[in-house]
Amino acid sequence: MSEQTLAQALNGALATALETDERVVLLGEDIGRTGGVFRITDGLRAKYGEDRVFDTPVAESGIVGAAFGMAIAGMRPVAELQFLGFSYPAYDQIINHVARIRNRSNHRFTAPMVIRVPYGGGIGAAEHHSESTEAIYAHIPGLKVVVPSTPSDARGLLLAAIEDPDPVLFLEPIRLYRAVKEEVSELYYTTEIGPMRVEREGRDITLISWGAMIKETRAAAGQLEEKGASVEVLDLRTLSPIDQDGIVASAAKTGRVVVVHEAPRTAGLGAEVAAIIQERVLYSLLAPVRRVAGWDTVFPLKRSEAHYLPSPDRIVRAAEETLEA
Amino acid sequence: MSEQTLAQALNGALATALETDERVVLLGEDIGRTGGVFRITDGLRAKYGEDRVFDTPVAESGIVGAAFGMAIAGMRPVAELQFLGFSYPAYDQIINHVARIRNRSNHRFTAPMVIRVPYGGGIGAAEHHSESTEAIYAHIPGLKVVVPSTPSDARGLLLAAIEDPDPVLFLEPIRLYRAVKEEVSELYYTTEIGPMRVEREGRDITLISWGAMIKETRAAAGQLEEKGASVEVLDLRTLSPIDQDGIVASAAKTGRVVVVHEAPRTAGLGAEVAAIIQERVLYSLLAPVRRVAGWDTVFPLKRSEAHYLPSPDRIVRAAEETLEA
Amino acid sequence: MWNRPVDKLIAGMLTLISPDGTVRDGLSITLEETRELYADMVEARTYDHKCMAMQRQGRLATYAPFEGQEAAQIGAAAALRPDDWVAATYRDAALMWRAGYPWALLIAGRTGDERGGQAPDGLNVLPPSITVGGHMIHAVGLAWAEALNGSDRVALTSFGDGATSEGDFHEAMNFAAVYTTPTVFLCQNNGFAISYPRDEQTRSESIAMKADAYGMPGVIVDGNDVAAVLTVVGEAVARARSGEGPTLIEAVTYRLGPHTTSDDPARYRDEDETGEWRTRDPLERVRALLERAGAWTPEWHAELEARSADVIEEAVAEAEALPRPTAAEMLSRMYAQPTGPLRAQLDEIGA
Amino acid sequence: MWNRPVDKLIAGMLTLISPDGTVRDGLSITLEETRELYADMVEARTYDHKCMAMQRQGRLATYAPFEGQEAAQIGAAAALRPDDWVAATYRDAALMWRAGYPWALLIAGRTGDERGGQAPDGLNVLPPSITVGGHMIHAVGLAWAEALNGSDRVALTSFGDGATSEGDFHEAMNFAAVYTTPTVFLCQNNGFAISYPRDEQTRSESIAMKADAYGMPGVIVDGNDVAAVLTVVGEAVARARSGEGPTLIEAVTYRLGPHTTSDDPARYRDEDETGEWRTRDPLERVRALLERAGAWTPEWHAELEARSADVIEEAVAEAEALPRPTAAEMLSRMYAQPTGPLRAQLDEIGA
Ligand SMILES: Cc1ncc(C[n+]2csc(CCOP(=O)(O)OP(=O)(O)O)c2C)c(N)n1
Ligand SMILES: Cc1ncc(C[n+]2csc(CCOP(=O)(O)OP(=O)(O)O)c2C)c(N)n1
Ligand SMILES: [Mg+2]
Ligand SMILES: [Mg+2]
Repeated sequence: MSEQTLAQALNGALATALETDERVVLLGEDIGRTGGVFRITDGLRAKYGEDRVFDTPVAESGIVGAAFGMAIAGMRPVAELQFLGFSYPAYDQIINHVARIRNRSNHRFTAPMVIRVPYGGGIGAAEHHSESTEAIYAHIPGLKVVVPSTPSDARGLLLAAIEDPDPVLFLEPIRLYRAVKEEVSELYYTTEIGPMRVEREGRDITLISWGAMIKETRAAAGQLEEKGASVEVLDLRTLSPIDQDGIVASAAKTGRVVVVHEAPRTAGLGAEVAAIIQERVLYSLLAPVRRVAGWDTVFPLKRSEAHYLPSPDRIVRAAEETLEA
Repeated sequence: MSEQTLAQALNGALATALETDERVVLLGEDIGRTGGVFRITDGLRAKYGEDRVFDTPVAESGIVGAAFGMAIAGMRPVAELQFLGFSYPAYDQIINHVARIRNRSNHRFTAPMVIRVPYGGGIGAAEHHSESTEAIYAHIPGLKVVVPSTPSDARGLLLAAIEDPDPVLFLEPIRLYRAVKEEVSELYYTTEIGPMRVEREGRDITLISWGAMIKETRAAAGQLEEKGASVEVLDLRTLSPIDQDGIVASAAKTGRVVVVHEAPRTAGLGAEVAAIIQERVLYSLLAPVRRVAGWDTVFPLKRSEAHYLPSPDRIVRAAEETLEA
Repeated sequence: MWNRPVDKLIAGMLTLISPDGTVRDGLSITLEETRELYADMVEARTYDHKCMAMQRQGRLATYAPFEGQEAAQIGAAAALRPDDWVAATYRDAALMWRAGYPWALLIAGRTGDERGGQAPDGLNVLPPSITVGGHMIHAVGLAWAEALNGSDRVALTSFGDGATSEGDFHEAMNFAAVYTTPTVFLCQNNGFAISYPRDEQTRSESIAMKADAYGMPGVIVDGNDVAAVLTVVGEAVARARSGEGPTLIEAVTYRLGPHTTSDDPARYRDEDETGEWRTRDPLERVRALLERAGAWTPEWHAELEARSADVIEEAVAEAEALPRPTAAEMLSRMYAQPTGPLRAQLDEIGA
Repeated sequence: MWNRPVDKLIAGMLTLISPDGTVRDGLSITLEETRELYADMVEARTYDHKCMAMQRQGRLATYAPFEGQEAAQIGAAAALRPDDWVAATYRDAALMWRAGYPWALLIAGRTGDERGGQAPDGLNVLPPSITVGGHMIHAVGLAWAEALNGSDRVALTSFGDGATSEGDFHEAMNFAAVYTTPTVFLCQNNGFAISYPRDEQTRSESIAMKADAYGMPGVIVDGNDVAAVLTVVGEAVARARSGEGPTLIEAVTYRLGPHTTSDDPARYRDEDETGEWRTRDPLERVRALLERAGAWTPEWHAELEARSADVIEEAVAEAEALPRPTAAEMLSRMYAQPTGPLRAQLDEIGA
């Protein structure tokens, strides 16, 4: 055990994977010499060699497509794309090829690979560097989508993703890379892909979130508890397959739900959460499931970021209205 | 007025646009010499010339990106992509460039362009030829998404899309191209982008759909009416911006809603419809909003198509359960 | 009209067997090998004609015929080892078959059954790519993995002239060269991408010369000459296998039939052009060569055709005997184990 | 270590002013023009240094410096007409400015304000592209539209060596050649894509030679020689303007600073290499030339620096005086008119 940031936990998980499974290789822009823009692969090329950790040309479709070929041939590639906003050139490879090979070959060929991508806003980054388009990936059959928000989940989920027989899009909340610290085991362990994590138990209202928004949600929960509400906080941590039963159980218990995400509200993943809840436990709902989300705009530049990102205040307000309904 | 199929109405709308607005140009794979795989542009190159209707190399990102440049320079390009499954190589251009130029230039540069794409299944087509990934486009701020299901809407919406100062993804339900006929005016008229169309009024239950699924939904409504239910059918026809008020008004009236779409259920646009309804009129709901959709699988090949596509039977069953709830 | 750039290309490209069956310097395959290649091409053509007929009868979904391209496909596949990787397209049934893929599965795929994509165990042939361009980089990844694992397997990817315009072609070529992967890029330049002629597709004089842009060797070969294709692909395979990296091969050929069964070539090309290319038929020149060498008789040919017809009929029967796929199978193919939402949906369909 | 391929390139490329300021055959600009180009480069460098400093003070978001690339950018922009189109990148502030884009707006963009992307009316310079590669095809579409409309405007797109690996580069080059659009492709090969050196990015000897793959002329030029860049881009612009189509230009240069303010070049390159390139400084050689011609004095230089500092300070003040953007503005920028859902959201924020 040692105290680690989320970034350190990811670096450690990659090191462990390289150490324990010789099929594992890493590839991506600048991940070798510099350890990547966020230094998540720092030191790995030096330690595991130039034939395990590859710097690549600036070509996202190529990175994903090449990793896909490697996966079919029996390796366990872990590709990094620099930001979620630069994953779109690879969208065709992901949706039309990576996610489908098992289906179109009737299980004969598979793509056990991971695509790691820093995502989300909050650091005043340049255009395209703050995207949260998880919904467009969670809609793709054949792909799994995972988002850790704690260092220990980061390690466990990343090792699980690398072990997984199917392709996993692994989203890493940029804002949390160095914002959270936690004791993390150095042993090999995995965290199951699928089940959400109950971040905090409560009776009156359920707040559901994932990624960096867990931070705002946690803060809002604190404020609400101070005002006397008993708040349950769920960290979905796997977005696909989504933990329908876990979500529904909590909604049935509290009858009041607020979903929080950074992505634009319309057709965001909050819609799926709301749809599932009303589908399965409509009659337990004491209030509408509310969505506190980004507005239906492009993620703005630094000076407008605060206008866009859900704040603890906005969450508290929505929760209070939900509690009063 | 003349009786026209949806395909003819689209062809006629393009001819009218070429005729009335010299800024209009068409580009896409095989749209010139052959009139496109579905012959929607048939005869237009012969009539309007090789400098208005362009065959292009096989390069979707190039087609959209070039059209985008033309739009910025003041033209009104109408690009065709051959199938929605081949739109993904252009996803980056659409989300990162086409949909954003107004925002990033603060209205100074704009992209008044249309991307026409045949979409949906039901004709036993090859892999990737039956996609319904409208949700991944409806989630993109800055883009509009339109889907006509009748010949007169096809003409009116396409002319509106070409006139629109913002980019429009125009989805054409393959299965309806030649399956419906209707009197269509040859005059220049537009159908407003945004408002849904009430296909049929009713009191007991609302069925919401779009594109080719309108056909199954209509059939289901017929069966339900025969059994004594008064059924309202909404054709969304614009998916982005979605007609929240129209949807909510109908849901408030009937208290029972079934959404029908071809796309996989999870994170499909049905989720957004359900989320909006429960958000705004939860207390009017007499039953959960149900989704009759594709399964969470890749759209299958011919022999399994019937397993996948929502059938009138499935819709009727869901509606009956909703009516009984 | 005649496709001008091809005209020019034909001058510079490698031909070993001329259209009239005369042999040029450098032909190094035996008569017996030539007879086998001929027999393979006859079998492939039988399949192609059968599929066209079946599609017209409504027994197959859309079909993309390869008539005219048999030499390019059979010659290329013949240069491979049985454990090499193949990533080919919707038009490459002959290539895939010669690489070991059963006709029955190819037909099953065309009936609209995902089980057609399930190559026999041990065979490294991917299901055909339906998207244009996306699969070339897969052959780079496959080859790269083999090289990293110290195997000497190579990966061959086949694609059309149209596919070279996709961004993915560029990225695949570049990655292959950057990482010196043992990949063979085989472009069957058949003159058209659906209706769009090669000379509009790109302004470069040849497709082979695009290899320069990646520091990779590019070779142009008469794609209707099975011996020349076998030789050129064989050399590229040998280079790849010995660690010298990728090669781009342009096999100049022609699609005699429509793009697919939904296509009408009269809209974009002249009968004359097609007729001209019929005089360059890849089977005919081998027949002429063999006949001159006393190794071809009408009886043998009839025998080949009869045997091929039987083989294909059997494959059709096998494909059509596949039980109707169930909905549960469809839902169970997405992941190694159905996920939560899929388990719920399996319940919903009562599986 | 020295970036080997560049070494080789330098031998073959056009230089008009040598690093020591001596003039080579073919220099055709006047002394006065040379002085103006020099003044522009001084102003640009002043901006660059100011932005680096401001970023360190937290007044700007990430900044991508162009120090070392002034000649490539100023030379290229100087070849344009005021109404030509420019589609450039995050590193092209000098180019955009010389093409007419106000410093104040460039700075506003870097403070994180979308209003920085709003070019003055009538100026055809797009906001800088932050994605690598995607903007080149826009210059093809822009140029194509102008040609179709019978105007003689051209479109110049600037990008880096790394960008040439993106599929979009390939599609843009191909479209430009296929439709003979008046587009000038300017690659500033500065040796690196972040940490990835040019000689790994692609195995072709030069980037300019990639033009062959599209049947397009490709030219290589000393990117640190403002006169050579002006000449070569000028020729390409003239070709484009007269309907002869696109050109690819590789300007060989070097980024003296970090990739961006978040980058640490020590991780991937040697001080020596950077030092070597400092001897090829684009300003220095022009200074030497002018000095030799008696057209440069320390006083004049000091005057230029002082004037530049004033101009940039003023631009900074203007950018920083922009009122804080409101949430309503953010929501109202997505469409010509806010859509239904956005109107509802505007209500929600109380706008
Ligand atoms: C990404 C993508 N875009 C478009 C299509 C539609 N399409 C199918 S085949 C084809 C032409 C391909 O031409 P070429 O690469 O020359 O191969 P050929 O069919 O001639 O063998 C097109 C455009 C597709 N399948 N995939
Ligand atoms: C599509 C995309 N992928 C990755 C990035 C991240 N990124 C920003 S700059 C850069 C390197 C670009 O190198 P080059 O084209 O040589 O331009 P330079 O920065 O050297 O001017 C990368 C990879 C991006 N902005 N866009
Ligand atoms: Mg072809
Ligand atoms: Mg560079």
